[in-house]
Amino acid sequence: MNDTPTPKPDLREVVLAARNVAKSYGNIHALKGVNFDIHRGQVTTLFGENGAGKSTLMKILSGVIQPTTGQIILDGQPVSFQSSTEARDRGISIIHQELSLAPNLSVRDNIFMGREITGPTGVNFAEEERQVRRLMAELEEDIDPLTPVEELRLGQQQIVEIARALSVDSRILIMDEPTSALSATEVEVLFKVIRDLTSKGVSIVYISHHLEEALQITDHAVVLRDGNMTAYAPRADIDLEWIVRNMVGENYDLGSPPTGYAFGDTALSVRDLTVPDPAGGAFNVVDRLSLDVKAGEIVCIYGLMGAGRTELLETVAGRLRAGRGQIVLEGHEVSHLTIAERIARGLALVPEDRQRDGLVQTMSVGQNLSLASIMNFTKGLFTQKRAEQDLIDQTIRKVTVKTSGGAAAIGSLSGGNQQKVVIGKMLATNPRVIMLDEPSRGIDIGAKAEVFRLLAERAKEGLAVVYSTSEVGECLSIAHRIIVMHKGRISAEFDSTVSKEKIMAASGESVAA
Amino acid sequence: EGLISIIVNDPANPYWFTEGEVAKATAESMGYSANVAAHKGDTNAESTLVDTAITNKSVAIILDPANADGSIGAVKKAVDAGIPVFLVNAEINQEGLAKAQLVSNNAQGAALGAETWVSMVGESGKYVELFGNPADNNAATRSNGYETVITQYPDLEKVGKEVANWDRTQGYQKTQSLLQANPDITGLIAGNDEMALGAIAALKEAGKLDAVKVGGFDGSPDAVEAIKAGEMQYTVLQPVAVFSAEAVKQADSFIKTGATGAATEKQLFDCLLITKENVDKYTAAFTLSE
Amino acid sequence: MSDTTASRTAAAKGAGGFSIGRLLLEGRAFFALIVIIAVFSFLSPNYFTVSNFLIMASHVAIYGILAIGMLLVILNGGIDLSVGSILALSGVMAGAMMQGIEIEAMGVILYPPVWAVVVLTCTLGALVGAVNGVLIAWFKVPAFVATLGVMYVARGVGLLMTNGLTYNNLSGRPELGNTGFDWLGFNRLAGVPISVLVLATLAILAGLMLSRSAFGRWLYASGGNARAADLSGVPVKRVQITVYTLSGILSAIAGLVLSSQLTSAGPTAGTTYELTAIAAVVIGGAALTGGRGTVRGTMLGAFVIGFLSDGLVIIGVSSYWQTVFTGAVIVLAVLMNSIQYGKGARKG
Amino acid sequence: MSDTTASRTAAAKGAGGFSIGRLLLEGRAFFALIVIIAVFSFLSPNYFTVSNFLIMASHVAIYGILAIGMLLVILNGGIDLSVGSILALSGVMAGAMMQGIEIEAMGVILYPPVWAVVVLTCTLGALVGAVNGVLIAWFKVPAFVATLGVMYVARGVGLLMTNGLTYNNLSGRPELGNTGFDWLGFNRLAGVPISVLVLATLAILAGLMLSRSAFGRWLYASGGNARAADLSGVPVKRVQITVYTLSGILSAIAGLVLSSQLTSAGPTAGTTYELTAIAAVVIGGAALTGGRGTVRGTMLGAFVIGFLSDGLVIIGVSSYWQTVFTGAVIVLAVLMNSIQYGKGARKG
Ligand SMILES: Nc1ncnc2c1ncn2[C@@H]1O[C@H](COP(=O)(O)OP(=O)(O)OP(=O)(O)O)[C@@H](O)[C@H]1O
Ligand SMILES: Nc1ncnc2c1ncn2[C@@H]1O[C@H](COP(=O)(O)OP(=O)(O)OP(=O)(O)O)[C@@H](O)[C@H]1O
Ligand SMILES: O[C@@H]1[C@H](O)[C@H](O)CO[C@H]1O
Ligand SMILES: [Mg+2]
Ligand SMILES: [Mg+2]
Repeated sequence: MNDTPTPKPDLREVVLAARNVAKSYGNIHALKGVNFDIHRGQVTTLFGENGAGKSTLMKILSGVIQPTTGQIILDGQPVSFQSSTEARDRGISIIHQELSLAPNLSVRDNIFMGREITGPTGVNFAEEERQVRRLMAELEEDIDPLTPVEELRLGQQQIVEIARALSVDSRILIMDEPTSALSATEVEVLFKVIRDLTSKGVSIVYISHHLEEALQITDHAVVLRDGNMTAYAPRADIDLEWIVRNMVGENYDLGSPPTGYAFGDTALSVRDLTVPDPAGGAFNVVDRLSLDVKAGEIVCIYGLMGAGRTELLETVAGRLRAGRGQIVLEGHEVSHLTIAERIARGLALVPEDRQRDGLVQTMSVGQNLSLASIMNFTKGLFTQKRAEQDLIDQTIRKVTVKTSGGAAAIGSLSGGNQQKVVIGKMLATNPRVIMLDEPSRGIDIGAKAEVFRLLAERAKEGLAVVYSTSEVGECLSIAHRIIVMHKGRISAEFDSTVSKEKIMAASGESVAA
Repeated sequence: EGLISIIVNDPANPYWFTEGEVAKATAESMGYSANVAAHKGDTNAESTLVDTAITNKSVAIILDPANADGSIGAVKKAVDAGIPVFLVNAEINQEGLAKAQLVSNNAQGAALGAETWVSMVGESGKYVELFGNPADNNAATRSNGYETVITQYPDLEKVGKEVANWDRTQGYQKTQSLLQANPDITGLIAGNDEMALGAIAALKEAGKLDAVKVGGFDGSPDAVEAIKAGEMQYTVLQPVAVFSAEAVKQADSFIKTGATGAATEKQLFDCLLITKENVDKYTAAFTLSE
Repeated sequence: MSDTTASRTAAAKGAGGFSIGRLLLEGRAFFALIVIIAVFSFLSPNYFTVSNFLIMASHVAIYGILAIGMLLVILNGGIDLSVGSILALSGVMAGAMMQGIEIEAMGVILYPPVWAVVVLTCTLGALVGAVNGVLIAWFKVPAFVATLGVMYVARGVGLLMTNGLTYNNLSGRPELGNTGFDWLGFNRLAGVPISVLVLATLAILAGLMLSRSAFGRWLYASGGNARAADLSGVPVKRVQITVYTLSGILSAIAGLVLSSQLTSAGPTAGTTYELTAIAAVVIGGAALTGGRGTVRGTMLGAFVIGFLSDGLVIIGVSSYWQTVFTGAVIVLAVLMNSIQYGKGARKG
Repeated sequence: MSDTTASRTAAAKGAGGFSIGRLLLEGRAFFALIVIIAVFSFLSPNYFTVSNFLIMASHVAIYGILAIGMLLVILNGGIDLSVGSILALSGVMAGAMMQGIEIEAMGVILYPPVWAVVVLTCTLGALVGAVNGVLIAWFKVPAFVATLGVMYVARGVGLLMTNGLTYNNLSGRPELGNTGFDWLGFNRLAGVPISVLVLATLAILAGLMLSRSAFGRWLYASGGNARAADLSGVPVKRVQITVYTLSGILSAIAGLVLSSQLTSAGPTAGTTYELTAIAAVVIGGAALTGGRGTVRGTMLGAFVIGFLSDGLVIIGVSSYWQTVFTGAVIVLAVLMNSIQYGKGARKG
């Protein structure tokens, strides 16, 4: 395939470019000869499906990995970075898609990791702390520099990653899905920072699966597909339709609430659920919350970060212990049951953090997919290989995981495909109620549509679906009912005809965008 | 002439090192080839080494048994395979298996040592004892021997007894702690030289070496040095060089004539006393020339 | 971190079947074993004989049985330092029962039959192992510390029970109906020592459990990512406790086999065997971080260590040099892997 | 996994200063130490005396010095089983130099002065440690295996060098200008044994390094998440090699102190000390998964172990019971922590 379009000449100076860059892992060709330009003081957005090769290209440009063939040109000179440090020294820094923080260290130490400010008596902690406070102020975040990173929420950890990249003062800043765990307000702040940086001549590469969001700051858009560059255009020439067409080749639709059937009985009923702060705070992260979901019904939970959605879902699933209240599944109280027993009764959770809670990195794709339902194909002492293989193949097809097969290592999948594996794993348990905590995090628009379509289909068959999201648009897709959470309580409840603005207002969010 | 397999405890201890080397040298001087292996006190390792000796078609095994009870099976295995076994240094609690058991007379040596010790410490005062590895019969034999002699002097009071596993570092640290609990002791008697040497280091550090008399057991070169330096009062020499060589000679005789030439299976070799007086007769490791 | 990539290939086939091609690819332990056999066969005419291989295999049996239990524990992301002590305690316990259990109140001495001795001893091993498991799973004591503590306690209890002495007469007496204990250690079936058959049986069972049963999958999963396993409905704590219990039982079996081989049981047996067992597991390609490793690899690792140390004795290398060689081979066997997969490993 | 939350508090203050409040909160090791001192002081009038504390501290010194090196390695996510062997090899090396180095070609015997002996011995320790580091960082050999191998090799080399014998006369002779070796083990400054001062100095240096230097940050970072550290430009491999080298140097220093105390150096010294050192580090709150732990905790851990075992000797408990108690206290000291932080730990 060599139908790479020739970039239109751009008046702005190209600071960093990839020329015919290819990267192979064994017989997987992640990149097949890509040209890519980064212009001074502009935001170049990179779009593409999961597994298209976006992260791979960015890792090459930032020195994390080396291309199999092809050239990197910095300021007109060919360069070859042996490490990310080398690239950083030349002014290129990157925010990785997967968090790369040391959980045991404080925010301050993570931000200055590997570039400590030292003085005659060792590290100048005071100066580092001052700079961190300044960065946090700039990002409008209230994160104490001395908090250990492991005590931060995922979104806050992402902020730390961003702060770290900002602290370097680089000329070229690559952001690989920096906002997947951020709230709309936080995204706004980030965009402000980005505009500020570009006006100072910093070049930005921005990757996101939130297409509309990304369009707000794009100066140029580049689309990758299957390791090839398939399209390139300046902001003036592109719109959502253009991106989607070039990305997946067809139109997409997140769907609408499935109709034409009656809801069944109440499948899940949560009564007066109260969950004390697991970190030991004096407040309740979930506060006397009640919620009923009927069989066949799809409920979306919207909320800002820290609203307590994750705690709610994890408590219902059995990971966290409730302080008070009942959880009733199809008429049976399940609060005293273990996670395994709840899964066996049909209550499944797709967790928020796929790396930490979703995947077993040492196991293959197939073994991950079958993990939660293994008892379904265990007869007597042994598992039935054939039955397992069938289930794996089916699930791979149903949730459209892009992989060479069940035997592939889970680490070889792109982020979005890993997410699909986690969803597929829980769907394979044949649940009566499925809860998905931010299921669309990091998955591409096509996959997102597929996941939603799948959920809608299963709902028609009587599955009760609860999912949380931080993107209003996702609430207004397949959900029959939208619940807004604020500080551990339900602050509003809407049907599917509600407007974006109303939802956001109920969450306590400023309706800026 | 064939291979003689020599299995000793742990050649990291000079005593066993000498045991193995003397046996090896004797065997080679008689035209045999010889291997020295070490079981380090582990009966399983010992059993493995006996298997290996069988595999290697040894004509005889010279063995320092790891455990008086635990080594019986290993000896039986060799005997069943038709290989004569000659035990040195320690006994097993069964007769009729090994062709010979050559050990130093630990009871006699302990009595000899204890008497000397009393004569140097005096007939009254407090003392402590360092005990060897409890899995080794010799530890108890020597301790009992000391006990029998010293209890005849009612004014000698034993205020502490610690296991130091034949080891110098443990002897050092245990002695330091014993000194804390009993600062006024005037004597220390040890089950072997290594522990005694550790105790001497501790006493030196505490500045009490002049006040406390130390006795050892084995006759190791380091102990002899300490006696020369006036730090140790005496040691009881185990004639390990003698009985190791003798074991090989009896093995040779048995191979060639079918009899060891000794009257009994158990043969005790009397221990000798080394003090400042005769220390210059110590001519080689574990050898006192008369 | 470092061995992630290196052992990926091995792990990917954890569930897969047996194949010569794979075995050769898996490389290191297998290759090391071949080299060891070749070198010693060249150096001594007594090495490459059926009888010697059988004897060496019976020596490997003890470490091999311990190593199977250790593998389970390591797959789970833990470690078990107490195996040597449990081995000794079990042996001593079996010894005590063979001598007869005196029930003071009734003035009788009970002589349990051998099968009862075996069952009770395994139960003891299971109990001690379960103590490890409970400390680790419920009380959150790090495995290294919990099993280190139990290692000392079990050793001390063994010493206290026997006062440091060794039980000698384990053959039982026909008139007491408790003969047969030495069967394990002395008998042969079709020329193969029973201990080797015991090892083979246990290895096959463990292999099947790991590759074919749900429990095996749970074990790999909870070793790979305990949080994810937990959320997938894996009874993570139960798996953990089971794994240490199994390791305890296997240690007890090793203790029975050993005391049967030696026809004696002492409280100091098995000292430092935990290191040998761990070495076998790691040489066999398992990752100490959990989630990766196979029974086949572990068995190869155990044979590498056993065949090496017996070989060194057979050719008459001095015990000092044996120590040096053992260390060098352990490192080399594992090193080969990193060279072989060198390119891939660089990234890890 | 399990101890993540438990040691969170400890780790968070890695960089922080010293405070009594924190110490009390940190709990376990400190509390265990207090209990031990209280119990033994009650049981024996000789325990709670300045002279006994100093002697006990001088015993702790050996383990404590090893434990500092072990802490560095464990913080880095590794383990060092070779410390006991390096201790022995270093002692033997120092012993050999004190006896004079014969240079055959020139027919002279060199008697290096004590400072040179100390420097050369530490260099040796550094070299052996660097071998560990290189095997682990460059050749991707898992730390457990690499240091296990080096443990055997170093022990074997020590035995070969001395032929199993012990170097005895380490005091040197005035006419050779090499006196002073026993200073480390015998002298006191203001009544405090030099070995204790050496320990204190090393602990303070290590503490400063960990809490104040960039290297300390790198160490915690690469132990916490090696990949992230690498991506951030932390020279992960260099840190790893340095850490093992430092552990080697500290083992050599422990070897010097020990042989100075004993005025003799033998190749079997330090056997199983690695376990004691690891136990001290873990009792002191460090996580074996890396990234969490402090020098202060480790020192407390070392004192817990040392004060316990000396206490048992002073009150005259039998050696078998000593074994049992040691195991029990190791577990209990760590257990207390999990009970104390029980609520928080559940989530981990
Ligand atoms: N280390 C690796 N080994 C094998 N294959 C890999 C590896 N890293 C990436 N790949 C493959 O390369 C392709 C591109 O992956 P990449 O992570 O660049 O996708 P992406 O565009 O960033 O996707 P996403 O939107 O899901 O993050 C995928 O097919 C992926 O499976
Ligand atoms: N009333 C409160 N006061 C202070 N902090 C609170 C309060 N309620 C919640 N928090 C903080 O917010 C956290 C809840 O975050 P959680 O991740 O559950 O929210 P979420 O809605 O799932 O957000 P996310 O988008 O990150 O998934 C708590 O752990 C706590 O730190
Ligand atoms: O008789 C020997 C020596 O005393 C040695 O020092 C230790 O072991 C004993 O068996
Ligand atoms: Mg990506
Ligand atoms: Mg959440």
